[in-house]
Amino acid sequence: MTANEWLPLAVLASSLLPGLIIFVLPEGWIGLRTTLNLVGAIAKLVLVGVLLAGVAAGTEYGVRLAVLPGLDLAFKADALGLLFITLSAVLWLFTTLYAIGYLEGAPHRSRFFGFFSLCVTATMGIAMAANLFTFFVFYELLTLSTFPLVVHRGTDKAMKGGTIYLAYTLAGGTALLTGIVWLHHLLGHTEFAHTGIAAALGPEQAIQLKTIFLLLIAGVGVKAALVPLHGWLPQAMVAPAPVSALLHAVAVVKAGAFGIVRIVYEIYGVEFAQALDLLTPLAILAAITIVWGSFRALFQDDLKKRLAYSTVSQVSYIALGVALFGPIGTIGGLVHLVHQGIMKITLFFCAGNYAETLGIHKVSEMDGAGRRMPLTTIAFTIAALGMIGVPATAGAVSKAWLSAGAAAAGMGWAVWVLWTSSLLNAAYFLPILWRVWFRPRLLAWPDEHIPARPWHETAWLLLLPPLITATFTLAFGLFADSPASPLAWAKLIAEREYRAQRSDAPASPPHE
Amino acid sequence: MTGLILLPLAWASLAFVLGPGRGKWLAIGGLSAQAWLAFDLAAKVGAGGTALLHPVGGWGAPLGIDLAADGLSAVMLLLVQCIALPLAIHAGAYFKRGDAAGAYFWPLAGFLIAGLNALFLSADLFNLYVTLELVGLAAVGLVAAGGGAQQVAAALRYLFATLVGSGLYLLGVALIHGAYGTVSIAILTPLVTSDAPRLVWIAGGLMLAGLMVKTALFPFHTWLPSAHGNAPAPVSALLSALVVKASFYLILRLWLGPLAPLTSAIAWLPALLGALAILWGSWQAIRAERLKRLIAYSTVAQLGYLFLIFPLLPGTDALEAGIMQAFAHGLAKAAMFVAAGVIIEATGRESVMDLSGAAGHLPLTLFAFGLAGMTLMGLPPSAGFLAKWLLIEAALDRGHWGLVAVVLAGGLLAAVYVFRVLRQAFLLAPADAVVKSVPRRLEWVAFLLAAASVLLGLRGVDLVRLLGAGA
Amino acid sequence: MTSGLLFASTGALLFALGLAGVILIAHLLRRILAFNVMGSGAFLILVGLAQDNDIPDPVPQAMVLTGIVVAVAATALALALTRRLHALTGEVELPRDEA
Amino acid sequence: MRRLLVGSGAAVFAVLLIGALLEPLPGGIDLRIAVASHMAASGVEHPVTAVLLNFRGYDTLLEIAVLLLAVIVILAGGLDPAVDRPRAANPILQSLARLATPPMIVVAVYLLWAGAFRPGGAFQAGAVLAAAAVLLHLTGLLPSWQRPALSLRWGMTAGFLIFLAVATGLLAQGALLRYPPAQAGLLILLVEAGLTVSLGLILAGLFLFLSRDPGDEE
Repeated sequence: MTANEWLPLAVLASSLLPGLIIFVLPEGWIGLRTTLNLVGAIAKLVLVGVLLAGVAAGTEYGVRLAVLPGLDLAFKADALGLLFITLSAVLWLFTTLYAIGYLEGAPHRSRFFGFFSLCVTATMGIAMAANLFTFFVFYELLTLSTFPLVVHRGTDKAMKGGTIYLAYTLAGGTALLTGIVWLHHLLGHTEFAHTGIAAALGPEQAIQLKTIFLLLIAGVGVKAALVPLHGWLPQAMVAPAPVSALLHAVAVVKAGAFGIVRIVYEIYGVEFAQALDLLTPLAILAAITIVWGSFRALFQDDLKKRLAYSTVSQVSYIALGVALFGPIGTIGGLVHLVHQGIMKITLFFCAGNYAETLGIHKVSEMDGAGRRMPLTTIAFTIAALGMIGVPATAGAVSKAWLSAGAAAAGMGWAVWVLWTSSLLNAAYFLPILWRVWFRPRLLAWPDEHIPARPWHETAWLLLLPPLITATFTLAFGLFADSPASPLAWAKLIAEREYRAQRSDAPASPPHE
Repeated sequence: MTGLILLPLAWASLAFVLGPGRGKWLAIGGLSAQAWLAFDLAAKVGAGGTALLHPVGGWGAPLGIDLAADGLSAVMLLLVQCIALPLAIHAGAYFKRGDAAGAYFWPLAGFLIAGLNALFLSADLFNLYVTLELVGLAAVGLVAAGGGAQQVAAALRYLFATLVGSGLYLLGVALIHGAYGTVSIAILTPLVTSDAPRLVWIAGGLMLAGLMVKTALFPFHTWLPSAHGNAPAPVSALLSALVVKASFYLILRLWLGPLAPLTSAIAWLPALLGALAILWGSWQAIRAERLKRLIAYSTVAQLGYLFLIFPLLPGTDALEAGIMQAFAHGLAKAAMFVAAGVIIEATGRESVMDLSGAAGHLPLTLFAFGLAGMTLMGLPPSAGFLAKWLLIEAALDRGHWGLVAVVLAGGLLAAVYVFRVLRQAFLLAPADAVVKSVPRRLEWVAFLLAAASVLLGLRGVDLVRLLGAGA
Repeated sequence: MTSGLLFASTGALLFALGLAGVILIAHLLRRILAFNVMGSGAFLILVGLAQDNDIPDPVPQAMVLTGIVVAVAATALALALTRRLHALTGEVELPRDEA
Repeated sequence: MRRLLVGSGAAVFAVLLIGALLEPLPGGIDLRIAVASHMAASGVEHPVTAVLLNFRGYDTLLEIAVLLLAVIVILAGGLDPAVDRPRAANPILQSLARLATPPMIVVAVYLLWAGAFRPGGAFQAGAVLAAAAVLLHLTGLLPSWQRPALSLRWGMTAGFLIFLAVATGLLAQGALLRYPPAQAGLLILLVEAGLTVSLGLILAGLFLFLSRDPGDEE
């Protein structure tokens, strides 16, 4: 086995093995558990760094394992996958740090961190899947490994949220499976390829291909929280804050959005999808989701619920970017995959901090929190402004490219959708900022756990992760033109995608 | 290959001689040797690509009895030994000294396993009847062992079902013998044609019906929930994982062998019953009050999948789907019953509603239950998922969308009853809960079996290859 | 009709009778008897069908002997369990299965 | 309603089956010739015994396993806890039973020996032995069996173990239970002798383990 083959497996193993060991660790072995978590997370970052350098230089990483005759579990680390891998690996490190601080003294931590690691392993598998079959395997693993995290608190409310989450995701998984087997039945394989593979079937199968597309998008759309499949996301906010971060930024909704990207670009091929008239309906669905999510967010008093509806809206920016035919829209969608993750994780970290430190769960309780917790609130502010799309933040970059993409694709209405959404974003974030910074505190905090001390507004492990991710939010906005920015990488992917389209090189099926 | 029959017969009878409660190490030693023999046989069959034949007594059919091992037999033998060995280790820790239920566990289990191995190797319809009875009576004995009224009643119900099943089968064999003068499968296969006399059709119907009763196919399943739901955990595991698969195997043998020319007309009947079994069994599992009864009804549902393949036979992936399902379900259900046994032993409660907090006290066991549940739901990367995949592909191949819908619905229903348990277990424990400590070995066996059912999903290709050998 | 066919037809009647009995009769002792009637029917068919002239065929006869022994074992087992049930509950019929 | 349904179903089944039985059948394989031609190599002279212990001896091996299994199941099911009360001894019956026992043993030995060339054999011989034991028990001379002692367990299993050992040993001949024609007679007699004793004990056990008064609690 060459290095190019085992590197993808090593990326999986760097979270799988620590996770499995953590499961069997006794609850009290905190030191070893923390060490394992961090060693795994850092090892993964190093491995991802190696992969990034390699892929930028044009190296191909891949490995496959036959599961059934004609059916392979196949991995590849390509530019698109690495975008997602890097995001998840980096955010995983911060979320782990945050979770260690957040769960200090809580019960069942071995179980929590075990599933946490499995969850990230599944995400890595999704990112590196080289065919739809492999994608599905890890997609379902992600469902299963997040369920125990969602219901971690073991309360009736947690259980209700968890059950709704399961009902949606398992039903979505069933639709996805149906689509995949059907496609596999028609094509004999489901390998991802730059120009897509569905075009090989020809126009007489158009109806079948459209039905399959519907099934596939319904399947991944559940996790991506496309309206009307988004119902689970606001319910799942009963989970502990690090899990919400995981659901909203690192793994789950991202997996769905990433699935949409893979399906449109590498199964159908963006030109063939356009020819089948699939892109416009997808764009409309994304647009509805964007507006509806933002609209619903306006009326939520529960902070995490408001953030959840915000996610519903923001993740569909990615879907919208994908559905805009042309490289500029692609770049906008892909870069938002990263930017949304960075910003939303900051917001959830901060929401967790308010809840853990002061017992604040509702927007109406936030008056004056900025003076009590200035650093947290600065991070929250940066991320919220980023969500609105204020210049110099990462969000502005995404929105600029998406708008340009919409214009280039001749879909002027999409630009209006983006503007409407930005206005709504402002409408539900700015009141919060107003409350925290400018309204005076009149009552006592609902439940103050951590007493205020100068420069120690809350535990450091809770404070550092949002500060760092908020810094990223600014950096990705200010230095978007740097070659190390997510934007540069998204351009690389788009360039490779559309160059392959132009050269008309047929994708070769794998079993020949 | 004879070792697989002789060894368990020997250790079973010696365990009886040794006396009540004894024979554990004899059994574990014997089963280890059997496991090695089964792998060796699988390697030989796989390498040779042809069936191995052993004429008992050196006479050869039709005068004598032939033993034959092809890929299908080899897979089933592997299944038996791979499940029986860990279960024996589990049972060794489960039954305490002086435990009435365990006093004769070893000889009974030995005869059961001998019967199963003999069944999977036999190529003679009458000899198969004797092996069926050996398996059936041993299974009844295991259910009844040392039990109270509930268990004895369950055993009796099971006994009558299995006797009716083998009675129907025997009558079929008698009619076949009357028509052709032989009971050798190999000789019969070319003799039976679609213009066979009516007697042969009746015989075929009787044999299949009898075996369906024994496999607990809906609506003949009524005996199963009480038998599997009342027996001690290692026994339930053996019965659900292996015993019902034996009669299914025989149906498959007949269907693909001598009865092949007669079955095309009725191929939809088993599939229809299988579909009803999936729906009804799942529904009952969703409603069941006791944990073990829930698992037992899940067996009813999971057996339904096995019968969905019949309209797809002979076709690509259909046989593979059935056997993959049999294998996956065997491992997973054994794991699940063992896990349930651990939970019940630890908490002293049997009801699903009383599981609250189990996830906190018995994380490994619950993890095993979850993994086994993955296989039952057909979620990747488990072997149950591969079975589902193969089944859907085979159904699409024939354009049978109805079967696809049943398979998918069954998976979702399974999710409902599996998560019904997991959800309850994740709830916070009531303050007055008392939990006994249980030997770790019990927990590990459940985990290993469950993990095997999942990991097999990554090596499905080996199983499919072996299955193709000598067919 | 040869004597063999007469045996076989009688066997068919007995089998059907026994089968109906096993399904319908609640009293366990009588149900066990019905099972034996059913078994005898199968044995009669096995021997009768093979007996198309006066020289008996030893193979089905041997099979029947084997079958009888198995039936004896099963009957003993059924009786033992019935006795056990009677000792535990005082009933000679199966209780209703739990829902 | 159920009665009517099952009853008419059974009747229809019987009619169908008899109708099918009356149809002419194609000539099947006739094994009588094969049996006859291999009699010389079978080691016995009676064809049914030849089939039972040689041609299809494997069936018989498993059949003995089933019988042994039945005893084990009965033991496993749990014996009634009630005390065994001595039956009212009837001196006339007792002396009759005492008188009958030796001839019954002789008959059993004869049946065993006769099995080689005429109807008879181990099962019949064992059944006579068991009948003798039951007779003794019913007249109060032999108490019911409380629990199987080691010697009794050996006794019930020995026949099967001998059979199994012979079957396994003959693997050296190339196949399970492949009797070399020269020693076939002797080996079969050895197996049958072992089986007679064990079957006698097993069949007696089926009765004597169960034959207890369930006490007064009812």
